[in-house]
Amino acid sequence: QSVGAQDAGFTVTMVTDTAGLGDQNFNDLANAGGTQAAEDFGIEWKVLESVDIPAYVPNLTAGVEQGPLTVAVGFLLTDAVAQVAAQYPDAHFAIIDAAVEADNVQSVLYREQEAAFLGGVAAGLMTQTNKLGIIGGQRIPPVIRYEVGFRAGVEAVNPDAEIVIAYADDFGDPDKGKELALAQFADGADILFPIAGLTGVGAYSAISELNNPGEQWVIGVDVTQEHNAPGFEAFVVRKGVDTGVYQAIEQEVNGTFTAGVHSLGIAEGGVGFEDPNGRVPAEIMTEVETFQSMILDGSLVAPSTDEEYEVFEVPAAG
Amino acid sequence: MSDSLRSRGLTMTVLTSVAAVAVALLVGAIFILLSQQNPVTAYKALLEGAFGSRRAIGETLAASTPYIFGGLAFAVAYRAGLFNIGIEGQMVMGGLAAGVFAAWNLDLPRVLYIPCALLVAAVAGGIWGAIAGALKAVSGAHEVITTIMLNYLAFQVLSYTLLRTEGWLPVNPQLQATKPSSPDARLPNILSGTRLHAGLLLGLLMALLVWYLLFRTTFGYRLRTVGLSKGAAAYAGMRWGATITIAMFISGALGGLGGASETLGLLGQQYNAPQGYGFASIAVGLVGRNNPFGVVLAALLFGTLRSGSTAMQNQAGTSKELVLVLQGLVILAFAALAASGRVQSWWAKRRGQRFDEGTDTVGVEPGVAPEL
Amino acid sequence: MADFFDINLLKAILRMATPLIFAAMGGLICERSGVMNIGLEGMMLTGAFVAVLGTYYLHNPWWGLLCALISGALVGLIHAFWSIGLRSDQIVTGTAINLLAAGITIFLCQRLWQQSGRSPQVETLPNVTSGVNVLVPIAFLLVPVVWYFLRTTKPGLRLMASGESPQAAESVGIAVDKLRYVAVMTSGMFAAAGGAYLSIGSLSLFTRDMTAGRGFIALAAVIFGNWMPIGTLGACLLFAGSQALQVQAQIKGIGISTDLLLALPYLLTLIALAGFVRNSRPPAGLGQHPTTH
Amino acid sequence: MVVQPEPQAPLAVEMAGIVKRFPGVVANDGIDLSVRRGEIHALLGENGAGKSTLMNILMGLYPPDSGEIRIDGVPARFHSPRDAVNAGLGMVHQHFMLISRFTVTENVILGNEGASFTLDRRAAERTVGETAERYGLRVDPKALIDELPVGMQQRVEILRVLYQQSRTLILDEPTALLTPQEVEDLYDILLQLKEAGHTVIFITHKLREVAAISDRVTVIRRGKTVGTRETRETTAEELAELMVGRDVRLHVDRPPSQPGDAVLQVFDLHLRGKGNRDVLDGLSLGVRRGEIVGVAGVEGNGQTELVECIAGLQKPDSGTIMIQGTETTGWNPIELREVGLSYIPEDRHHRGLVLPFSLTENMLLGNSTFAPFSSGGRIDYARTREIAAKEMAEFDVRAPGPETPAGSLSGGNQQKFIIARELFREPDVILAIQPTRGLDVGAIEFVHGQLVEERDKGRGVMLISFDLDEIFDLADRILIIYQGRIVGDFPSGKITRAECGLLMGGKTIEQEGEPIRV
Ligand SMILES: Nc1ncnc2c1ncn2[C@@H]1O[C@H](COP(=O)(O)OP(=O)(O)OP(=O)(O)O)[C@@H](O)[C@H]1O
Ligand SMILES: Nc1ncnc2c1ncn2[C@@H]1O[C@H](COP(=O)(O)OP(=O)(O)OP(=O)(O)O)[C@@H](O)[C@H]1O
Ligand SMILES: [Mg+2]
Ligand SMILES: [Mg+2]
Repeated sequence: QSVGAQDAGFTVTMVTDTAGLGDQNFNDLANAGGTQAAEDFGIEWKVLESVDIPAYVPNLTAGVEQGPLTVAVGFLLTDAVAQVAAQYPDAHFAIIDAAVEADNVQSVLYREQEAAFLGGVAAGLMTQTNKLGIIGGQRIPPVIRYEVGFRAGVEAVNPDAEIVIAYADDFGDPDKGKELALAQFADGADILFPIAGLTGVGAYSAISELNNPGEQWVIGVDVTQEHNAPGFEAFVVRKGVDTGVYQAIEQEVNGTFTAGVHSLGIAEGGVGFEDPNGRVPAEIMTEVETFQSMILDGSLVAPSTDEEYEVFEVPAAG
Repeated sequence: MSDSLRSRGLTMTVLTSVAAVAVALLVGAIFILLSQQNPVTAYKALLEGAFGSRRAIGETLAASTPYIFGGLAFAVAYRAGLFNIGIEGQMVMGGLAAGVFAAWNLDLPRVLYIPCALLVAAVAGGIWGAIAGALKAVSGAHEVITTIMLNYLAFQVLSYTLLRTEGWLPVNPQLQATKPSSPDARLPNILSGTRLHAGLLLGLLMALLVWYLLFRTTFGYRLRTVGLSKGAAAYAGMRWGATITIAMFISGALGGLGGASETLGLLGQQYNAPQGYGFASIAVGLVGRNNPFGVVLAALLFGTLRSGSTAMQNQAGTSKELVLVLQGLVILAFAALAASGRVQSWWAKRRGQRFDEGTDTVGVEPGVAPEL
Repeated sequence: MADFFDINLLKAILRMATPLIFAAMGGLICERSGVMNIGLEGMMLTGAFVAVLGTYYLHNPWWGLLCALISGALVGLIHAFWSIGLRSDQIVTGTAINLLAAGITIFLCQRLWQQSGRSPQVETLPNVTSGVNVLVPIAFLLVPVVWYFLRTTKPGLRLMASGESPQAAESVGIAVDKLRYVAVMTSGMFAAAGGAYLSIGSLSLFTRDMTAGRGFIALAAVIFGNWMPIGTLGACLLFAGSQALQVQAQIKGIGISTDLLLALPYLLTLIALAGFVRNSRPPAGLGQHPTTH
Repeated sequence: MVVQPEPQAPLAVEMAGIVKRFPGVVANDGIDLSVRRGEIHALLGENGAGKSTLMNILMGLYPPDSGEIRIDGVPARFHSPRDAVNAGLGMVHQHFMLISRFTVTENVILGNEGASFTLDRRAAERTVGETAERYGLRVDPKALIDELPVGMQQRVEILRVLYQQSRTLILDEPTALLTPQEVEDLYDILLQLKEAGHTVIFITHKLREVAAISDRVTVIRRGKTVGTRETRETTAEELAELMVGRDVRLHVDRPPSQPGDAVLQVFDLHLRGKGNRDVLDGLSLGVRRGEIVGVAGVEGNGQTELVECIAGLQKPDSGTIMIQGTETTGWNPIELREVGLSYIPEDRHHRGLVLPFSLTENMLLGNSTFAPFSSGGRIDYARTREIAAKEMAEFDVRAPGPETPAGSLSGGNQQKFIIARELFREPDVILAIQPTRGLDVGAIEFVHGQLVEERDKGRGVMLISFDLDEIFDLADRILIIYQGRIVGDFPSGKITRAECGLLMGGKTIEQEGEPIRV
């Protein structure tokens, strides 16, 4: 679908991976950013969903042919972007969540681990049962960054809290997500961190079904999904996919498009810890803020891979 | 006179086929209208996107390639009297095997590496098919069910291999794919500026081979006899079990090659996603009346739908799932028209008459060995 | 390990078995009448979607369920018309139904709610106890009902006769084709109920391809259960068990290979079909038409 | 000709000018039939004459293309068997219409379960049992059809008809599968039914049965009624002539045989069938060059198994088979063809031909791996087509051309084609089982002529037939098969039809046949 003033300057095309729109999360967020930009800059914004993997390249190519900038949303498009970018050196590309070495590709990477770390801190302090649950979609890098960041955060404030990790091997099976969530709650976890796209929606069904307000929480990932289970979202670990897309378009409009890796963390406002409904107790919030300042002044570097996680140690709080 | 018979059959086939596609597109138009888009622009976009440019044509041919393999795979099994629903899984196994083999970067010369990779794929797919054949031969297990089960098993094997075997196999769990194939194992591009690769030629070659096998060799005769009359086959001393097992191996091998042609040709590596041609392949076989050359044409039709759908989505804003809808409609339309003989009998029934229909199935004109 | 097999695991198994049972009972009725149905998956998916559709516009999940049942019957009608009326290949028709359902549902999602991947949230059917939706007991009740129907009723006997030998059935004046139309449409309704359980029973929305192959597993269950209601129920529980175990094993950190558990239903079915389960015997007239001679 | 219904007895069934066409045949071509209430009326006609079709029409399974039906004088138009049953008709089909996985009771009540939605099995079993009692049909209502012998299964069919309260019973070739003893029992049952006031239509093409059981007989030939007679006022000869349209006793005049050395020998063959009863029980026989050995017997006494063992379609449990001195036990059909065996099968639609295949392709059946049809795994279709065309001309196979699908040929022509193919490779041993089933006289004569010709070329022919006439017409030596073994071996002329019948029925005859020569 396409929005924006038709007469306006040029077209920007977003290409999704096979998951496609509707996750009310990653892809929808990117779409939101583009739609916003379309209104602000009067460009035309188009989304091409990929019916399968072979469709990545033709979709990207279609994007190239109808506009100067093509936004590839998702780690899985890495190779396709590299391929098409090489084929069209003077076209501009932005890829979210992946790094592509090419001087016409802007790789927008997020330091999810920073926000996830703060989320871990908050969760580690909020848990009553001293048990936390992670539900992953598939263990791809962005998910890993979330996971290890969160675990590091928890350990930083509550070393003896237990973290139960379960993967659905699927970003699109909410019923399975729900079963995982129910099992986690039944197992005693009281705060869930679903990093699983549509599968994560199942966690919200689970918690609203159990309906123990104030005792069990789910953490919003990327963006709030409070509407899926009103009153049960403890806080949000935000990932500004929308801003990433928006900024890329903005640069294109102002002719300031720069290739290379754009790493967006808390400092750049790319990710962040948010408590839209004021459910995080004040003292815990202050804890979170101290760690946030440590991340900002570089005295704390949240781990982003299993290796970094192994060697990670919390610096003595200054 | 037999020739006139045949040519009449042929024109009949062509007519019904065209009619079926037309019907399918018409009903499809209703859906496009439903989604408040203009069918005319949509279908124009489809043609544009499929044939509008050199690259479009390349894309269409590239998109048709896997259907050629799939359709052939289905046809071979069908001629032997088996319904191979498992082409999806056989493609996965073939693609995975080829992907891993090609990613090993063995220092083989191109002329060796590619054939070896293809062979590996054919064997992998073939075995996956032969399992279903053997099960039917041994315990009469219905191949439709076994192949469906084998599909899901194949998907499990795929994701297991890609996610859990990093240590000892050339896979990249993060990307959920095999490592990129060695350039020496890649099928060469055959139309510069497009993604069209030698897989197409391989497919056409296979069509030729399958035709020769089915209609010119003693084994082909045996296969077709077994497929049409178990009793007559036994009478002529043809071993049913062995024949269907081999037939399923060939069918699976063709599927495996299809997977390999995607992995080594189009994508360069095997991802953790079924290629998704398996079920459409049934339609390709059906639409192609399980005749190798018919299959090639049907594959072009389906390839066109697929490659055109990108343009449709882009220019007419139709949903990407429209391809599936159109494919489904094409199948139903063909099934109905293939049954048109039976349609009459059905009307006749309504009028209170009765015909003696065999339990024959759609999609084959048995007996007639098409001339080259 | 002590708390491994707890009430929650049991509930999980019941929940995961529910959609399978609905679809499997549908498949059983259909195949017992002599019509193959690999379109179960598509029928489930349709049901899942229409259940949400109905609930969304009629603001009541029960109406949603009703819509789902009707839609299932209609898809069944398509399958029946093609494979009985037109005598075209039942497997081809089933395949077409699966493709169409996958396409059309997303298609309408986009058309109606401008989101291609999923529907908005809707109200769900009530739970009877915590974690057990009202459809769960209904599914389990369906099994004895089907059993009773086949075993002790007149139409049941005639249905099985049509499945065993359409010729014989017709020769005693049973309207085989009519009977099969009804059977196929019924199987569509059951399958749709299974889909509805997923979308408005367990969850509260429709998502792309949310049946995720459960229709095929249900079909496998019918075969694994040797076309008998009770056996089929057993198969459903077995398959659901292996899924639930696969979830539980992760949470409880038990050293069972989750990959193996994921593959279990398919492996078991293959083994069963390989003849290790004795006298696996499909209806003799499966896929045949009444031909009077 | 239209039959004038006798005034005194009311007519139970009247069929007038019935026409029914099938693709390729006119099965019924203006048939008239009138059956009196309370009589046993035989419907006589060769295979393929149109008897079953006529009765299927009467039962509402096919609608007639034209013609009218009256039941008890009331015009009737049946759209389904239900209607016919409601009109008091019931049929025991030539091919049994039983569901093998159901019990006797379930089969009997099927379609006639009564008003209530649920079934009361107990009650049903009781009534079925009682009905069985009343007519002396001894069957266990709880037994599974699977486990019943053919004779019993037929009783179940009859039982069903009676259970439906039918006043008119139609039996389509009820004796085809029965042993003489079972036939006798059946006669008793039918007479009982007649006593009880039922009307019986009895389809057969065996003159003896007409005489034995019927009051009147209507003869059908190639879809037309050729006459109706009072049984006691007619003769077998007259009926035979009506049936085949000319003097039958056509003894294929042929010179006496000059038997040579043995080409086919079978020693002590054993084969266990299902329900492990011995289908073949120590069977031995021999066939010599230049003779036709006729194996007489009631269907189901091991003939099919015997042939299939010799032809390599089944493996005997023990015993030896030798062709021209080489042991061939357990060889597969191809190998057997290599040593000169050829086989004209019983069932041309499911064994002898691949109906959808063209005649050219059917020419390859069993020959595909031999020269000149193929070489090095490659089939020479052009050559095959030539051969097919040539053979078709030679054997007078009437078909548009070698590309015609075999299924569109009439049975006779199908059969001629099979024989052409089977003789093409000049075999030494010819197995022929029921080679003229379902053929018209012309075709039969042709086939018989061919077999004699082959004999005179010095080939060994083994002819198996359930039709004594055929055996007595052709065989130089007559073997009688009973329950899986040869119970008699006579030069033709050394045994009478009657004696033969006794042996076929498991009786013995005082005069000893010569010992079995092998
Ligand atoms: N359903 C059918 N479709 C086409 N032809 C048929 C059909 N049924 C019978 N015929 C043909 O019609 C003719 C009459 O068949 P029918 O079975 O009535 O003969 P019949 O007298 O019963 O022979 P038999 O003694 O072998 O039973 C035969 O040529 C038969 O092949
Ligand atoms: N069950 C059936 N279904 C369809 N067609 C049939 C069937 N039985 C027979 N036919 C067709 O009816 C025609 C006559 O078949 P049949 O075997 O009775 O030959 P026939 O009547 O004996 O002819 P002929 O005089 O040559 O012996 C053939 O075209 C045959 O294909
Ligand atoms: Mg005949
Ligand atoms: Mg008959």
